[in-house]
Amino acid sequence: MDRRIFLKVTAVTGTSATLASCGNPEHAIIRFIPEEEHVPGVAEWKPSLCPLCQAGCGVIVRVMEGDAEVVRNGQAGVMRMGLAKKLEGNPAHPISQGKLCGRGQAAIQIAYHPDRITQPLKRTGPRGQGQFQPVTWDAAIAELVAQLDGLVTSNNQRGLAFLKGGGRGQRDDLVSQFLDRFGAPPAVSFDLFNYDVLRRANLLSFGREQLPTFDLARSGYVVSFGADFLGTWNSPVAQHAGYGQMRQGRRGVRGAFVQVEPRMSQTGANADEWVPARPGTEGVLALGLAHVLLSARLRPADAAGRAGALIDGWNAGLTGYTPADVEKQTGVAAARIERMARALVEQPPGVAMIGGAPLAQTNGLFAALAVNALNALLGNVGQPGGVSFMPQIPATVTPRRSSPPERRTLQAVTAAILAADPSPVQVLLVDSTNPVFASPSGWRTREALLKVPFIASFGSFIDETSVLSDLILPDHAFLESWVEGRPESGAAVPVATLAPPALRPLHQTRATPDVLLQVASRLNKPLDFPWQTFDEMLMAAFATLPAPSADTDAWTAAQQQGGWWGAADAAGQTRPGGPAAQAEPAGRTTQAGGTNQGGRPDAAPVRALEAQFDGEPAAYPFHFLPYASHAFLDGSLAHLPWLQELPDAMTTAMWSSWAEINPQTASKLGIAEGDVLEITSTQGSLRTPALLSPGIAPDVIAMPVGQGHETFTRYASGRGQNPIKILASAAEPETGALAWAATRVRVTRIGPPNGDLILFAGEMREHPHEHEHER
Amino acid sequence: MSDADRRLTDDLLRPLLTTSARFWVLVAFLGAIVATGLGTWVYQMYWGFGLTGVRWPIFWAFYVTNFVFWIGISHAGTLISAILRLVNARWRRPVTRCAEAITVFALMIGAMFPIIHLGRPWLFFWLIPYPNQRGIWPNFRSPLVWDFFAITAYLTGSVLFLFLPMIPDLALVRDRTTGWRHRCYGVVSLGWRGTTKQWNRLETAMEIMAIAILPVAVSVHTIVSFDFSMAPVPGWHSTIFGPYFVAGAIFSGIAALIIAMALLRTFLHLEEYLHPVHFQNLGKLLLMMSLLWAYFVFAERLTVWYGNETAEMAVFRATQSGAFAPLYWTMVVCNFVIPFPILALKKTRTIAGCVVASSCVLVGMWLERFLIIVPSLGHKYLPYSWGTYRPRPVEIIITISTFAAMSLLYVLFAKLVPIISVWELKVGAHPAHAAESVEARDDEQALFVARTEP
Amino acid sequence: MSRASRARILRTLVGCTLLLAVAGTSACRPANNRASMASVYTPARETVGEAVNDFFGIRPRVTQPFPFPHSTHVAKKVACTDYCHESVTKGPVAGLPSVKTCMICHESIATDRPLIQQITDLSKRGVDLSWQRVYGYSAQAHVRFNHAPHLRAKVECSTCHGRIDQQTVAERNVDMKMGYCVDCHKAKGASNECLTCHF
Amino acid sequence: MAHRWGMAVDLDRCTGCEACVTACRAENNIPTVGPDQAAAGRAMHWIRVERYWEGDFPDARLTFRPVLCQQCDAAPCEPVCPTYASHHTEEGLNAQVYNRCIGTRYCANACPYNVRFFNFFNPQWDRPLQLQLNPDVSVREVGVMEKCTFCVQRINAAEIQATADEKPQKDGDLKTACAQSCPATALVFGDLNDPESAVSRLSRSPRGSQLLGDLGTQPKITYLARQSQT
Repeated sequence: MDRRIFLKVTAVTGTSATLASCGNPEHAIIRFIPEEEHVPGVAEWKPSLCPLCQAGCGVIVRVMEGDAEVVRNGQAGVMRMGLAKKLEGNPAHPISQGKLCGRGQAAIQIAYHPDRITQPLKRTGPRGQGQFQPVTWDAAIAELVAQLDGLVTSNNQRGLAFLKGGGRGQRDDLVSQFLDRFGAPPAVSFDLFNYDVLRRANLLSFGREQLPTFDLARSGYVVSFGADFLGTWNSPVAQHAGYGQMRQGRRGVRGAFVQVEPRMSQTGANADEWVPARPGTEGVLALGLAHVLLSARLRPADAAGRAGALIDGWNAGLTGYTPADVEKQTGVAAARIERMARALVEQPPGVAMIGGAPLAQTNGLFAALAVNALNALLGNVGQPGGVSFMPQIPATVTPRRSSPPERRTLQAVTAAILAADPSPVQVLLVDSTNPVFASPSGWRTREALLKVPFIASFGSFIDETSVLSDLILPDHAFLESWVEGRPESGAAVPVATLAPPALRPLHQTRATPDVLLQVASRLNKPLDFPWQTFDEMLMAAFATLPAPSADTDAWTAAQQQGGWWGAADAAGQTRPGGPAAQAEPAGRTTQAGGTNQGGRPDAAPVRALEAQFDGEPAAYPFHFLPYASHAFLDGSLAHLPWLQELPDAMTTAMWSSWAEINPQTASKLGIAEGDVLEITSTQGSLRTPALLSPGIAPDVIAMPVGQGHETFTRYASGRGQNPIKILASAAEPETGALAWAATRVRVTRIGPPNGDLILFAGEMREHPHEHEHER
Repeated sequence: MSDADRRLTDDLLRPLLTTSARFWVLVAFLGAIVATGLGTWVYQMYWGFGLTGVRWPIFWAFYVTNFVFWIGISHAGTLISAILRLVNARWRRPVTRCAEAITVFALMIGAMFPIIHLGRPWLFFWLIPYPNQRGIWPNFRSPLVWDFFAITAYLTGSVLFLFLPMIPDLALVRDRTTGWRHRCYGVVSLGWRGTTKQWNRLETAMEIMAIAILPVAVSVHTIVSFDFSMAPVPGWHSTIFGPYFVAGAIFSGIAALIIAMALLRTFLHLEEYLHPVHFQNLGKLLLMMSLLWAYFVFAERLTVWYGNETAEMAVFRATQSGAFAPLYWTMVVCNFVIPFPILALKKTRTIAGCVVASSCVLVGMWLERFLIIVPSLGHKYLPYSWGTYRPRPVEIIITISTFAAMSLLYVLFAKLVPIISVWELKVGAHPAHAAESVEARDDEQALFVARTEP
Repeated sequence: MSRASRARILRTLVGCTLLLAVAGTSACRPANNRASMASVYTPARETVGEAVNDFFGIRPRVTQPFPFPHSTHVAKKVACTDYCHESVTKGPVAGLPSVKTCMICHESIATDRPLIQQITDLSKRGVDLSWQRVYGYSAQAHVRFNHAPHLRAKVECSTCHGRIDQQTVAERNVDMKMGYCVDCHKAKGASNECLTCHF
Repeated sequence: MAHRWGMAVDLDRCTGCEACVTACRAENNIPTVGPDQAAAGRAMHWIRVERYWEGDFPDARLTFRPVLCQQCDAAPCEPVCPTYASHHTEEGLNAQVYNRCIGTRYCANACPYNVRFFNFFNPQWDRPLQLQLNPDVSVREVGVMEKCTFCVQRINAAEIQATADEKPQKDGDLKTACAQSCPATALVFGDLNDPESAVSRLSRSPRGSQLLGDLGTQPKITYLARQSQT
């Protein structure tokens, strides 16, 4: 936005200014009779669920009366209605415990976003041009129904594909049932920063295909391998609460914490020790620690049990993982390894966690298994201060297929589409995911989607994926719809978050689950669902849960307090339910996903694998480390102005993207702060400002994911660069998960600062002069 | 009335009575610039203060620099002419009025800047204590309120000090004009008839004013310096600021005066009345102030460096060797390195030499004020919040237009009032001065001799 | 150059300067005369005129969309807090009734009157009356008035709202200048700290 | 007894997550200024998380420090304001009265913490984002200063409530938006006049110190030092 435009809008003002101030009558605007009663000036708090990440924090919404511009039966006007003013953590919720991260609080801007899609849209221009025309809901649904009926008549039910984000709960359950009943293959879920590898590892090691929960509040010594657990990883808010307790919550005890990662993350900045190990060697380091414990007889080898048995050479005492050997591979001093290992047992309870980049290597699964084995060896699984698995509520109200659904990665699907002609996928439904932006160019997702004859999107915004669709059926904002979630980690008790709509819809949107149910009923061969609307389904689901008290039932109680959860035990402390503690605490709990009922796949011991990187070290001397942006995660939040203007915790950058580079390296390459760099991988190149940071290894270039959108609202479009584009499409072989940290790059200086890097802070050091002296 | 007197009167009243086209061109040119400045200010008020380069954490910059600068310039006149009057330095006579005019106009311009720099200028009157239904008064603890009083007092004083000795000359013009001019000058000359009584009254009044204005003048710039030294900002919070600012003010004031005189001399053909002697003497004054300034800067810098206090040193480095170093050393060169030799050597202390030196000093002193304000604000205690500043067009335009305004006011003044006090030159026009008049004539002649000798 | 032409030039110059100066003072608040259903919300004034009015405390006359007779209702023993302004007892704001509220009574009462029929018709169409605030403050006064404490302090409604039983549509018959509030606060020993009302 | 609102910031708990920054923005109607203005140094953050690097790779270390208005008892911003827009209340808050502010920006210069921000232009919200604005808080206009108010709207509301139901406020009932949101409970807000309140107890901690305390500003915010393992 150049200054002229800026000035223009600065001066322009709206009617609300008038409404607020002296009353001159505004004849122009019609005022509708309010549909609900509110006491003006008095706030009401309603429960809801934060939709932004899989953590599933329960929130409360501050609702106050206000004037909103709405459209009622085709006429624009003003109406007095309850409006959401602020999001806070739900104090009663076991995961958020009354707290909420910055992203979660910014989620309120989704509901009020100026670029929200306000009504169904039908494509008019060529695909990707973003030319749409509004259509009525009936027309839109009719069109989608026609497409599906078409598949049925041509007896090609498997030609329907459903692409969704990660997530668990009734909504996803409804989708899978829809596909199941229709006869389509199960939904493909795509999420750049997914947890597939970790879930798989936990399944193998502990029989729980689930994210781990950490009882940090009572931990003594935490070693985190790349897990940004205070930023974006797993269940940040719950982990924050634990962290605060761990540091200063106990008299005389202060939990220690070591972060192993080549680029200091915001989490790493809080660590007592930062260990920049070589990328891809985290598993080796974990086994190095285990080796010390074993060789020093600090823990018996068999304590690791099955998790240990999975590691090749475990019972032999992990010969070949002596500190000396490990130092060679990881670059971490042998003495340091010794010290860390001893601390793990001397400052009990010691616990290790792994996440983020280490799992996004070609040897990610091995690393995860190694850390699992280390935890098992430390005997902290399911124990206070250790790692555990949150008891799960069955995520379904109808019996699932007997056979576990086959897993399909997006990569596989796009490959299939591009391979066959005509495309095996005839109708594609996309819900809350943006693979065109968040998948490496090697997958050619865009070309694949362009080959699909009909795409319908449920998105609320025109993004790189929905812009390709033929039909857009905009979903409600989460505050306007029934929300339900079944978090898999972050608390000690089973949790099912539930909330009715907190506000009336502002626009002509419809809740996607309701739309699916409508479509299901309007098909020539209706998929006979037992429910008309999503809330009926939720009611049925919650009917199966035990009532918290005699005078109420789970359903009504859940709506009031924002969800259903098993009681914490008498001590009031939330003891994590480990594998041992399956049956407790409250009601029916069972293992996650239902994919591994009872049995567990017996896996052969895995051998340490060398991490494979794309690109010759000679030609591409640097490891390229894209990381989940503190503000935007995988880029799905880049459209929120609050988050755009939030100074990045480490760099204080706003409205920017940048590449972090070690100062020594920079001076070698003649690069100064803000200089424009060209970062080139085998897949392509991008240009972005350099940001010199002492917190990154000399052979690593790090870049936050999230910016670089082509089309994603006025705030994100054309802003910054998207590092995913230059990632190689390497994958972790077992799970097929994208190894997004397995790319090498080269860096060249293109020119002086071009003003793209906007920093809030002036200086990076408290005593800049003294620092210059030291150097 | 002697021929000398008549010639003198004719010479000095010529500019008033005959107007060349060149005058109108000049007025139009300057007027245009001033108008642009005013327009820019309106533009800035309309859109918001954000049009300037001011930013977090540097909330004062060009406008406050100009404020201090112009208030400084204002110390030329009144102070100088008052002192010279009191010590009865005869060579002062042709100088005083140009000097006092500078004071008044510089004050008027300087006093505008606190308003221009406000976020909401239309509310500036809240600085004025007046009874109101809210029952709220200005905060008398605030140096800005002190400023308000100091400047109003000084302005009133200077206007009187300028006006009093003008009365006889205005009367003179009245008698030489006809029509509407006659009437106007009649009004402003307050019915001066040149009776002994009036002469005595005038003399007394001027004596009183001369004495009264000195403390005011000193206090004004001390208070301006308090705007800075009262705030706990590294580089500002210094006890030396009072005298430092006063010295700087007189320094820049004399420089301005020299330039003004030189211009008048050439444009109004007053060679006979503004002699090299005057420049010589003012040059000596300027030299002294230059030394004084250098001393103050040295003392101030040395203590900071020796004290080696973290925050202070950050500012010190920024100015001495950091981003502001080029400006800083330019300042030193302009305020000392160049003027000192020129003014020290009798050979170079010519009119031209003095003008060169003065021009440098004006530049240097403007920079000095800028370097006091901006680097300090940019380097306060928490380095996270450090910042830097670049001026934007609105600030530059408004700054330039104030110089035009100064010139415009001066040109118009010279047009309407004899810029050199006629009656003071032809002392003896009334009995009270008979005695002095002889000497006066003498040194007048002495000067003629001095000038005619090669 | 003739005397006349000189005078002209002089006049023009003086004119321009004055003009700019006047413009300067009149553009009191940044505002804009392009009044339109704008795409941005800002506290800026719509027009320079509005800004000037606000600066001098000149309030545009409030014209209500409907000639509601307070007097009649008060005479009919309808208390202010019964339905129309009931929020005043619950929260900081008295609240302005919607047509719904009218219909509570006028479903049955006085249904034959033309005005009542207008109301009924509105409620059928789902359209509400957009009442204009009579006691609204200029947004830039940053005043936050909370009724509850004043009611607790036994301040009569009439103190600020006048003899409403003698008015049809409410008139602003107390000039709500800051002095008015301050005096009362002084008299009642209430806090005159700025933050009590301005935040 | 009058309240004396204060805060304790435990730097050993603070993780630099910046939940407080967004919470403050949401509660106090702080506008986003957009990239151009942000680049021009006009971004507004009533609370910011300062980060300072120490040392170099591989021994680089980074510390976070949330900085907001310190609500000084001897506040440099107060005496310099010519109109009392910035002044001290009975409860010891550093008030900023927008309608009284004429925009000299002197207070911002005098503030050693640089926690005061100026409205260089009229703030703006692309519709309908303005529907989020908190009706309990003013929307500031061009030309006025603003800063952290310790969520005075919450303080006033709580006081009115307390008098209404005639019972004193309990410690912990009243929280500023930042303290409420802090996931690690690093920010603790409360009444310093109540010796038993959490904030009072923390303020007495041996780890406690005040930011730039040696300037004699007497801040009401106590920073508890981050501890290190070695």
